[in-house]
Amino acid sequence: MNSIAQYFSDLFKGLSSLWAGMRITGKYFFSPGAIVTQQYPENRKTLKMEERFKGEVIMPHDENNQHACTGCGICEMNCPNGSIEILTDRVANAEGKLERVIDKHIYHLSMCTFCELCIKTCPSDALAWGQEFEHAVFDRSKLTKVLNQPGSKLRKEAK
Amino acid sequence: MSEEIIKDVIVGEHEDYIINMGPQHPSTHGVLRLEVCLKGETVKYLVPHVGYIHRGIEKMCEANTYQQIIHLTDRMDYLSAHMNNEAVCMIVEDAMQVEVPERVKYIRTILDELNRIASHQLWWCAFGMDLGALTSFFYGLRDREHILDIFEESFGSRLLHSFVCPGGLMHDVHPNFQKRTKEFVKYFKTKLPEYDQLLTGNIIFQNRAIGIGHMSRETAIGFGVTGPSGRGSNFSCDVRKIAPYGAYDKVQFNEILEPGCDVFARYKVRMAEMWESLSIIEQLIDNIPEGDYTAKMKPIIKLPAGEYFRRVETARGELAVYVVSDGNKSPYRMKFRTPNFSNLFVMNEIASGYKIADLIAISGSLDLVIPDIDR
Amino acid sequence: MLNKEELSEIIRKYVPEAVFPEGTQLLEVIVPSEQYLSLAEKLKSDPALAFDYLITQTAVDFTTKFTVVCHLDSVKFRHMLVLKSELTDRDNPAIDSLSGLYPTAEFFEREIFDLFGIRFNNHPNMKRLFLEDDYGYPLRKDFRDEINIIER
Amino acid sequence: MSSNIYDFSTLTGSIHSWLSGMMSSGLVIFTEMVLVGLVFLLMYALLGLFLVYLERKVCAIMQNRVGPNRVGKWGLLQTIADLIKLLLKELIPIRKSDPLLFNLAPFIVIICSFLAMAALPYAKGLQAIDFNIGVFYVMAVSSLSVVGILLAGWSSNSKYSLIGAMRSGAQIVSYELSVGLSLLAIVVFSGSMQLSEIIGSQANGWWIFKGHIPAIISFVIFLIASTAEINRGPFDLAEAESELTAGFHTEYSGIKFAFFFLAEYMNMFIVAALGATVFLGGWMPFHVGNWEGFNQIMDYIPSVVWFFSKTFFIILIIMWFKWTFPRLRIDQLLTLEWKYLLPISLFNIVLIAFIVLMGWHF
Repeated sequence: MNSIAQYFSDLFKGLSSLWAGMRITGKYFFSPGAIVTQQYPENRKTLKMEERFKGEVIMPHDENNQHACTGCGICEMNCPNGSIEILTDRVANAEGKLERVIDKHIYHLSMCTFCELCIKTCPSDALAWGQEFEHAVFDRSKLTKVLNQPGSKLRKEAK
Repeated sequence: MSEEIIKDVIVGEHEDYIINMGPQHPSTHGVLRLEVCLKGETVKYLVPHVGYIHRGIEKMCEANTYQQIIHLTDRMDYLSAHMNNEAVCMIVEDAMQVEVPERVKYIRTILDELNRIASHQLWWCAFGMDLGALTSFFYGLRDREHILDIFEESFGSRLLHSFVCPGGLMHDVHPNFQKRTKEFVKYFKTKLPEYDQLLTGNIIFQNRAIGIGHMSRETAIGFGVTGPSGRGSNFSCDVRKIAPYGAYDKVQFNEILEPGCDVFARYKVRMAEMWESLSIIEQLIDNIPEGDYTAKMKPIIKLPAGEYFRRVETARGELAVYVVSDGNKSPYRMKFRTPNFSNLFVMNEIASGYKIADLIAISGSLDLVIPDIDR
Repeated sequence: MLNKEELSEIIRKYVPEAVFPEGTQLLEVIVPSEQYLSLAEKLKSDPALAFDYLITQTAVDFTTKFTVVCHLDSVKFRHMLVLKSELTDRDNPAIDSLSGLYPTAEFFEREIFDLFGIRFNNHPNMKRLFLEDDYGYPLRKDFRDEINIIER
Repeated sequence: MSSNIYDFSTLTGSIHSWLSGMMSSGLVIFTEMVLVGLVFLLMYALLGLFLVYLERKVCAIMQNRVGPNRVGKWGLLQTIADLIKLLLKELIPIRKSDPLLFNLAPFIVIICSFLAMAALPYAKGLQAIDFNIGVFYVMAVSSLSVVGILLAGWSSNSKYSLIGAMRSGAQIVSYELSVGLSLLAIVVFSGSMQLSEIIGSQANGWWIFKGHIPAIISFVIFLIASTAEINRGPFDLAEAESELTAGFHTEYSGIKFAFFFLAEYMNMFIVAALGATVFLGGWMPFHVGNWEGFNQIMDYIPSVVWFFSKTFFIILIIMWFKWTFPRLRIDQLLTLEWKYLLPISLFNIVLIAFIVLMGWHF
C-alpha cells in the first residue's frame, strides 16, 4: 500500500515540477517583455558604441590635419604581435636641424589583439581607440591601415 | 586507464563500437575529440584527444614582456579572462613587492565575481542545452548580456578584456560602474529563481542528473579536479578561502561544498556559487575606497631572478602560475596549471559505465573550456 | 600544518642527500632522480605530511640540465612543497613516473614528454599529448622552427 | 445536429455532377483523384511550411527572442526561402551507404505521413475517404514511418545514424501502445472507429467533457505518447542533436533532408488533428447543453475554423513541451512508457468499459 502511495506521490510531484517549468516559458509566451535582441542593420543610425569601445586603433587628427605622433617607436616596441610598423623620415626644421617625423604609421588590424598596450604606453597620447567595428572586408590587405593622414604634420606645442 | 584497454586501442583488435565525438560535435563545446567506446548505448571507456588548438602560449610567454603576457592569458580560459589576467598580475606584484592600492583590490574582486557569474551563466545555458532544454540557453545568454554590457562600458570589450595590468588597472572603472552593477545584482536576483523553476526542480532534469557521473572525493583529489566540479565531490579546494587574495579576506562568504559527488551536486554548487558571488558583490560595491587605480610601476618590468608560484580561483577551478625568472624582462619559463586540463582527464574515470546521453551530461557538468586545456 | 623547518626536517630524515635552496617563496627540495619516486611515495603516505594533491607538475630547461618540478599540496594540512629533481642527460632524459601515486600526473607527464622530451619510466601511456609525433620538443631552449615561429 | 453548419459535401457533390456531365464515369473518378491529390499536395506543402514558421516563431517568443523577421513581413516567407535553399543544395551520395535504401527512406517517411492525411475530416463533409476503421487506419499508417527511419539509420552506414534509428525504433514501438490505448478509450465511448461517427457522437459535447476523468486522463496520455511517437522534444532521442549530432538523418542533405524535416512537422499535424477529432470534437462547434442561443452563435463559425483552431491548440501544447523540457534518456523514456503510461492507460480502459457498461456517461 505504501509503495502505491509512493508511486502516485512521485507521479504528482513529477507533474507539478513539469508544470513549474511550463509556467516560466508560458509566462514569456504571453508577456514577451523586453526582447534584448538588437535589430542591427536597421539601427545603424542610432547605434552608439561605448566611449571606451575597442574597435580599432586610430590616430586622432585635429582640424589643422595635425597629430601628436613623434615617431618614437614605443608603441611598435610594446606591441606583442607586431601589428604596428613605423616608417620614419628625417626632415630639416626651421632652424636647420634634422628632426624625426613619421612617414607612415602602419597598423595591421588583422594582427591586432586589442591589448591596449600601444595606447597606454604612448608618451604623447597620439593613439586612441576608434569606435568603428564593421571591419569585414573581402581582401585581407585592406586591413592594413596607415594611421596618419596624408599631408598631416606633428602638432607643435605652444611654448 | 588499465593496461588491456590501451593494448586494445593500439592493436585495434576490438570488436567495440567506437564513435568519435568531436572535434566538431555540438556538445563538446570546442575542438575536443572524445574517442568513445560503446557497448550498446553504454560507454565502456573513452579516450580524450586534445591539442586541436594548441597555440603554445607557454612558449610565446618566453618571448614577451610581462605586460604583453597578460593579453595572452585571456585566450586560455576565455570565460574567466579577468581571473587569468589577475593571476599573472599578482605574481608580478608579488615578485616586485609592489603594494597594490585598496581600491584596485576591491575592483578586481568585484570584477572576479562578475566574471564568475557570467561564466556560470554561460555554463548553465550550455548545460541545459546539452540536456536538450534549449530555452535555458537563451535565458542564460539574455542575463549574461547585462554583465557583458557592464564590461563593455568599463573595459571596451566584452569577453577578452585585458583590463588588469601589473600594479593595478589599465583605467579607472567607468563612473556608471557602481550604479549598473547594483542594477544588475537586483535584476539577477529576480531571474535566478526562474532558473531553478525551469531546470533545477524539473523531474526530467533531476532524473538525468542525480546519481550520474559519480566522482568520489579521492578521485577528485587524485585527478586534481578543482573548482565547482571538485567541490561537488566535497573536496574543499576554494583558493579564495585557502589563500585569500584581493579583497576576499574582507568579505563574508561560504565555500559551497556538496557531498553528492554526481552531476547534480556539481550543478548545485554552481547555482549556489552564483548566489554567493552576488552577495560578495553586494558587500563590496558600496565600499570601494577612493584612491589611485594603479600603483607606481616602472615601464620595464624585470622580475628578480627566482621562482614564483601563485594560485587563483577561476570560474572552473584552480589556476596556478609558475614563473622561473632569470632577471630579464621576459620570463625564463612560464607554466600555467589550468583547471580544465585536470578536469578533462577525469572523464574516463567517471563516465565509464554510464549511457551515452549521460556522457554529455557529465562533460557538461565539468564545464570544460577547450582552449584552456590546450593553451 | 607544518612550517618549512618541520617539513624539511622530516624530508631530510627520508632522503639525507636532499638539498633545500634558501630564500624561496615556498619550501623547495631537490632530490636525485633515483630517489624522486620513493620520496614522493613517502610524502603521500606519511600521515604527518599527507601530500595527496598534486597541483601541477612541469619541467624547466636550464640548458645544462632539466629540472622536473612538482607542486604538492596537502588537502588536510594545507602545507605546500615543491619537489624538484634534476636531469643532466640531455639526449635521453628519463625519470620515474608519479602516475601510480597521482592519477593526474599521467597527463602532466605526457605534456612534459610532449614539450620537453623527458621520458617517464613505468608510465602507462607515454605518447605525445598535443603535437604530432615528429614536431620536436618546443619548450627546450635550443628548439628552432623557422617556419612557424617568427623571432623579432 | 444543427442544420446551419455549412456542409462541404454540397460543394464536392456539385463538382462531381459538373464533371459527370462532361466525361465518362471512369474519367470522372480519375480526374477527381488527380484533383484531390493536387489539393492534398498543395495543402501538405503549405501546412508544412507554415508549421515550420510557427515553430520558429513560437519558440522565439518563449525564449525572449524575435525569431525570423527578415524575409517578408514578420519573416513569413522565411520558410519558403529555406525550402528554395534546400531544393538547390547538392544531394551528397555517401560512398559506403546502401544507395537503394538510402534514397528510399525519405520517401517512405513522407508517404506514410501523406497517407494519414487522407482520412482526416477537415470540415463537415470534407474528408477524402471515410473509412469505417478510420482511427485504426491513421494510427497504422503513421506508425509505418518508423520503417523509413530505421532504413535511413541503417543505410547511411554512419554510427550516429544507427544509434538514432535504433532508439527511434524502440521508442515508436513502445509508445504506439499508449497512443492506441488512449484512442481506444474514446472508441469505447463512441462505439465506432469511423472518424465521422466519432465526431457525430460529440454533437452534444466533446468527449473530453462528456467522458468524466478517464477521458481527461487518456487525453493527457495521448498528448505525451503522441509527442514521443513523432520524435519531438522532450522525446527527440532519435535526433538528439547534442548527443548524436542529428541522429538518423545525419548523412542526408538537400531535399532528402527536407523530406524528413517536413514529415516530422506533418506528423505533428496529423497527431494533433487526430487528437482534436477524437477528444475535442473535430469540426464540431462548442455546444453547451441546451443554451440554444449560444449554440446558434457557435454554429456560425465555419467548421473548418473549428477544426484548425483545435488542431493548432494541440500543436501549440506540443511545442510548449518541446521548448520547456530537457530530453529524456533512453532508459527513462522506456521506463516512462512501461511503468507509468501503459499501466495507467490499461486501468483507464477498464474504467471506461465499466462506465460505458453502466451507462454513466452523458
